[in-house]
Amino acid sequence: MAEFLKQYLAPEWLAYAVAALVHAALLINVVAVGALIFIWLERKVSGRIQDRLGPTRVGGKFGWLQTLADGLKLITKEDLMPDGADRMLFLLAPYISFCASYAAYLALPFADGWVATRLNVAVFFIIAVVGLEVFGVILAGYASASKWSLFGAMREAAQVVSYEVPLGMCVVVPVMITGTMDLVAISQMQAGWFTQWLVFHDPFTFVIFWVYFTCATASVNRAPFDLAEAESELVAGFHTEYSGLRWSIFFMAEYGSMFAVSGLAAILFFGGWNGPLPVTAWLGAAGEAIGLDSASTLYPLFHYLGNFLGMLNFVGKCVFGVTFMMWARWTLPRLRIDQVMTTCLKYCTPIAAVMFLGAVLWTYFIPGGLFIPNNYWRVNEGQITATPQPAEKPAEATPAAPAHAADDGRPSDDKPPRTASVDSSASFAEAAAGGHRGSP
Amino acid sequence: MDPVSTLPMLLGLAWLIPLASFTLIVFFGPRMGKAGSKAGWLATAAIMASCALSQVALFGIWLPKYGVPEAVHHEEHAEHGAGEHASTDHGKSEHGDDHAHAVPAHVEHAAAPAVRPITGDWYTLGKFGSLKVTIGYYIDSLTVTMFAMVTFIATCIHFYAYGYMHDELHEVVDHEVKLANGHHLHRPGRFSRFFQYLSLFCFSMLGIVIAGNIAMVFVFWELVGICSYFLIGFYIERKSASNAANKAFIVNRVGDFGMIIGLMILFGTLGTFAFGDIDGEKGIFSLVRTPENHYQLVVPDGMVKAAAADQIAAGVEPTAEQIKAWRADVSPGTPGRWAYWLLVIAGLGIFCGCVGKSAQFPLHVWLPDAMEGPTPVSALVHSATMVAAGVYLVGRFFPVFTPEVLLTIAIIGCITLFIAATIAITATDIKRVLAYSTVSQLGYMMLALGVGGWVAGLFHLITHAFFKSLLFMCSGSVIHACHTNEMTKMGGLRHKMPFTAYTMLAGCLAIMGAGVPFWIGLSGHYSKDSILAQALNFKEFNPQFGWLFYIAAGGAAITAFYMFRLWFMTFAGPPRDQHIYDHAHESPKVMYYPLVVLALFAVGVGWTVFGFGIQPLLEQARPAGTAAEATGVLLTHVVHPSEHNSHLDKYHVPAEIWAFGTAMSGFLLAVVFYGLRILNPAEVRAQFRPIYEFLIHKWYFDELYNILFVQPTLFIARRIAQFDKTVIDGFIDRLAMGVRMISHLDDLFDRYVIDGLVNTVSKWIYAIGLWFHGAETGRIRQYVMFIVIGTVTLFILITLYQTSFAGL
Amino acid sequence: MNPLYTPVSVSHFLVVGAIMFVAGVVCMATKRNALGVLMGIELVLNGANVNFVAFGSEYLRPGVLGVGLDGQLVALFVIVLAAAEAAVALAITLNFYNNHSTVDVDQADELKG
Amino acid sequence: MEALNFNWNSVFFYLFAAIACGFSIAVVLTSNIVRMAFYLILALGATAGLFFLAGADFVGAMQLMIYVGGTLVLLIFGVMLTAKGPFISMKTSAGEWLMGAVVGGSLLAVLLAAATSVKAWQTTPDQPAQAQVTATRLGMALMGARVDSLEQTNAEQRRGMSGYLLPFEIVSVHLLVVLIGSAYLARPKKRAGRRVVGE
Repeated sequence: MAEFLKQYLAPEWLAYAVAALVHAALLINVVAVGALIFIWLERKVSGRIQDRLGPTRVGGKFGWLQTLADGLKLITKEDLMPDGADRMLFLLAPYISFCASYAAYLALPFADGWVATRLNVAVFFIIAVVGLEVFGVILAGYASASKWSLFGAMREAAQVVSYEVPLGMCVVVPVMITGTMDLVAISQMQAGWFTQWLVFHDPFTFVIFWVYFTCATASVNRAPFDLAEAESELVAGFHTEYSGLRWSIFFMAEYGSMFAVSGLAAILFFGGWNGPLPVTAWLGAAGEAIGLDSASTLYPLFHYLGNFLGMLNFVGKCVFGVTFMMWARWTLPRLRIDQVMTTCLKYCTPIAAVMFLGAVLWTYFIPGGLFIPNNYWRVNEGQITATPQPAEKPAEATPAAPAHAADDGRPSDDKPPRTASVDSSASFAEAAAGGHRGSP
Repeated sequence: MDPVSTLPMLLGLAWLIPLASFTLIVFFGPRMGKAGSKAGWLATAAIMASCALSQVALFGIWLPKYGVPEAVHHEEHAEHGAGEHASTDHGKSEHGDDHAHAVPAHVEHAAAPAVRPITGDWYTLGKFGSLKVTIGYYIDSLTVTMFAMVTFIATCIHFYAYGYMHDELHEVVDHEVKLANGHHLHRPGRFSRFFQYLSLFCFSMLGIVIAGNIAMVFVFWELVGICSYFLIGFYIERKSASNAANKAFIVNRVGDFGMIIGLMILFGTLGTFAFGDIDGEKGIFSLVRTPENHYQLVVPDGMVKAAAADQIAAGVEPTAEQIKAWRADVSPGTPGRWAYWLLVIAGLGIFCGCVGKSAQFPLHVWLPDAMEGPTPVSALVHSATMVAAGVYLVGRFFPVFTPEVLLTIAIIGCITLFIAATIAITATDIKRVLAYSTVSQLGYMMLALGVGGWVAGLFHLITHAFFKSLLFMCSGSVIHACHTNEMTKMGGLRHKMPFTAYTMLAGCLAIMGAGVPFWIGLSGHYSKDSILAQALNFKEFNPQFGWLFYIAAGGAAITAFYMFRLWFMTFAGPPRDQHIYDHAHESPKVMYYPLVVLALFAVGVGWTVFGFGIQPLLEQARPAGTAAEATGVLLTHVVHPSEHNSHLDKYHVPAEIWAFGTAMSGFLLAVVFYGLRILNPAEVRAQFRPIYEFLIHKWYFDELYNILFVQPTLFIARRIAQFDKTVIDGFIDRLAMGVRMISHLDDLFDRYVIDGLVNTVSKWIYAIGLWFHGAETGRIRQYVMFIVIGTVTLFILITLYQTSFAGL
Repeated sequence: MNPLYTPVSVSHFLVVGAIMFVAGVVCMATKRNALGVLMGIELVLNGANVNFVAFGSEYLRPGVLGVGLDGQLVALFVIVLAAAEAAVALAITLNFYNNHSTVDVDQADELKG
Repeated sequence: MEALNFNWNSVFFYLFAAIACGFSIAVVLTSNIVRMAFYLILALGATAGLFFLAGADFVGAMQLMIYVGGTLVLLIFGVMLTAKGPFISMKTSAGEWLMGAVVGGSLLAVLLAAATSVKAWQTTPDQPAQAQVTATRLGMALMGARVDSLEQTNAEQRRGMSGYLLPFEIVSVHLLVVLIGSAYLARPKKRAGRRVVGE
């Protein structure tokens, strides 16, 4: 994106700034539009589950404007602030939690290459950022100077912090299998038939997905674990004192992190932007069949279409994840705080640990996946750990390295064999990534 | 039966049996029979066994094997005597110097020992370098006869003692002991203990006789001394008895002191203790009188080397010629003279021991006091055996004695003879009389040996042993009967105690030397005559020593007088104390049977029947070379005639006449005074008061010694004690006081200076500590502040150091 | 030479580290609230971490000169251990609070000498 | 005019540096403990950014996740539990402020002098646009295989580069122990009710 703008904007930094802004704007839309849809979707799903229709009359056929109505209501409401509250913290709290959940999208790849920043430690980054959201909750709870909100905040904090542990462990399994934390790489690895998806890689990963999903719902305070704003006890939990727009920001933050978490699930377990059928591969193959090689002018268009299709796949999976959460919310009863804690410490963590062990042993003994391993695994049988590491220096580096090694007598054999062979898509992504080093 | 192997075993056994009985009685004495009666029986059985063995040794083995060369001895003797006499022209000087050169052959033949003594070692106690301390034996006819005599007499005395000591079987009330609370002493009987000491004494006496080397002699010499101490001190509670025992032991020790000196000289120079040659090594006798120079007494090489030690370079062994040259040159100041003097002193040393033991002149004071012991003791120990040991030793050591030493022995013997005889006249205690008579008879023996009469001396020893023990036992039975020693309370006891009386009479006759001059006499007659003969012989050769003979003859008279004085006072005349006379009774059979036996022996032991007698037997044991004539080197004028000369009628006849005359005069005097009581001894006593006083106080010897020795030592002892008390104790007390004072000072110093110092220092430190911990406020923030300040200052210091010192 | 143009160097990072370090120390020294002290400690640790990372980063001090990966690794361990330390410190503070019902550091001076 | 293009790295460095230093000083200045906590969070978040800028992605992420996400949450818990009434903002006396300022100032002076004095640290060599540094080498180092030591030419330094497997194990055990310990320490006392001041 940045190079593209550089040609038009004189100062380089301006170009980068604008590029960053564009990225941010896109992501904001994803979050905002997502929130809107999800609120509506939530009402519909809960209705259907409770054998009622849900909003129908507001705006059009299925009451799809209901969220807009809510939004207007919230905007018009007066933003109250309890007098005992700590003004600054009270105001800042919602923005902190929103920023935290929004920051997660930084490293979330919607399609091959369509990622804000291709972080090498993307998975790790997302989990860290999701962890930050708890600050907003705590500050809100504290700042509103009321016992209920404080209790709500404390419970929320305890729950999120403790669920980070099993969450971390579940995330580690796919990372361990693919060998890298770079989400784009993970998704690329799952290209091909849906059997490539990691969830079907081995039985352990399958179970790990379900554990991941429970922890994810708990860490975003959804459904069975939503003690923070348990109406029956704590009125609205930490955001009881909030009203109006601030309250809606909290909600956007919540739906944002839900989307992010399910997105992560989609990438780690359901192959990211790769659909069940390797449609893009087929299209690519078909294109080459009819003489459409990468040099031709149409190639970027097709490439773009492929990615768009991928993005659709990804968003579909995310939405499916979110609906699943909503579905769980309106079916399962709310857990007590100690039950929440026990599920986390006595069920999730042990299961995650065992599954992790199983996954490790599995990948060690049976490098290939459960079903038909695609060529990718076979190629890399030997070097599970070796990531499609872009050589330090572009291609010409490899010949230099041996020479380099030779001249100072360093035995070359102890250097791990660098996998020069990367498939075409990786090189393209890497080229793109190389360019944006400057930006955060 | 080869004597060389059997004799030592036989005599050894005879010697050890008393030891066995001693040890048994020591351990089981009191439990043997009622109050130890069986102990007496055991001791007697032991001594009888050893007596039997000795008799077997003498009659069964020695005589058949060696027999008595009676015939050879006589004619050769006569011819030799004449020849010898003619050749000596009394040229003393030339005689002196050529005696070393070859002596006529016939003399040499006579000198050769008739029978070679049996010597050997039973057990080697220890080898200290060249010194071999062994238990060995030196057996010749003298040993065998002594064994026979000692064991026989001991047996008789054991029987006698069994009777005499019977009142020791039960509780004894000792009247002569007055306790602090005035009562008499009541003590349990000590019957077994008496026989225990007797066995020990027999063992040690036989030990002396059979001893093969001086060391063993010396050991048993001491043992005998101890036994006499025990026996004299049998009634230990009596003050007089314990004093007597001590006196006896100490006086003996004085004598032994001299003996040790002699011993050491002999060992130092000759390097060996043994008498005879034992498995190749030369004994003392063969070193002193080597066959090469015809058994003449020659200063041995050892002594010459010792004397010339200063001239011998260290480590260089002087050649034989050099030694011969040294020995020859006897002028004053030369090694030869020193060597001769060494030999003389060795002889004198050994003689000192004998003086002590046989109660000769200077050391005779203990024997009369030794009468405190029970009479069997006196009979056995202080008449026959122990006192005889001294004479026996002189006889055994005869070859080592030089003429000078023999002369001194003779003089000492003569003096003792005279003193003892004179004191015996005035003694009233029956045992005292006999004691002094023993001393004087010992003097006779010493005189005989001194004048060269080797056989005469020892013959008198044996005969004297028999009749003196007889006399003692008779006096014992008299005392047993009258319960008192004082003759002034006795009288006319012959009716009451016929056996004792008449056996005593036999003893008195024997000791007087009664007998028909040229025909027959009791045992004393022969021995005393041979002594007088030898004395006469000696007078002939050394006229200046004629007084020896005259005193000897006088002594014989006095002996006869006091013996019969004794006899008449006790047995003849009216009883002086009626009470005692009434109670007097004959001793039991067990006591007077030995008396009878001994009486028979006292009469017959002197005879030489069919060539067998004591004299020829002793003649066999004469040491090689002592028969020859010898003249002194230092006192060149002294010539010792050969003993065989005395058998010549020239000396034999006058001696007999003298002997008979003196004896008769003494006897008649006694008859006059005490027998028929014509003269009254009291008048004589009054007339010669000073002499009587002088004699009754035993020549004031006790007082003399008391003044000479006892008082000075006590005085010195007191002075030393006083010195010790005042000076040394004083010094030490002051020292202690000083130490206490110092410690006090030290304590003060310690308490104030050191403690003070330490306390103040600790106070300061405590103060500093207090001051410091003020800084510790407990506030964490200040600690952080201090840390930071610390780091900052550190930074600054290091940078300063880096920049300024290190130099950029 | 507008600083915004010139590349950032190690000493910039060191300055930031120093400032944070000093802020942490001063916070420890002055805050009377136990948790204030804890926060001071966190700041100090982070100051140190900045330095470590600065020396360990590839860009600021390439290869040879720099500390290489060690810097980052040490930073990692510091972070982990800081977490452990914070946990313990918090436990102690809470205990102290329970026992003395005050968090004021100055009152915890039982160990006064 | 030469290409007036910002060195984005520096730009963001100054941004994050400003935030970090500003908020750490803010932590010192405020007396309200909750504000302090909040400023601390921001400061540490900024340092995470600094780590990213210095190329230490993994460390930055760790910082965010563990430090800010974990430790500070604990801290906030602590603040919440104890921040009651008078303890929220305890004034420190002026004297101590002065003392702190003086000491802090001197320490700062010393450190800045040290930081800026070394010439070698002041210039950053312009290195070619390098490929993205991945966390792999870091992970390998943790596992004990120092991959980067292969490029290290200086034998001496190469020998100095050691694997971090053992420390990794030790730290994990240490964390376990600490967490159990602190959980035990802070367990609710049975007789909480009767806890009297100074008991």
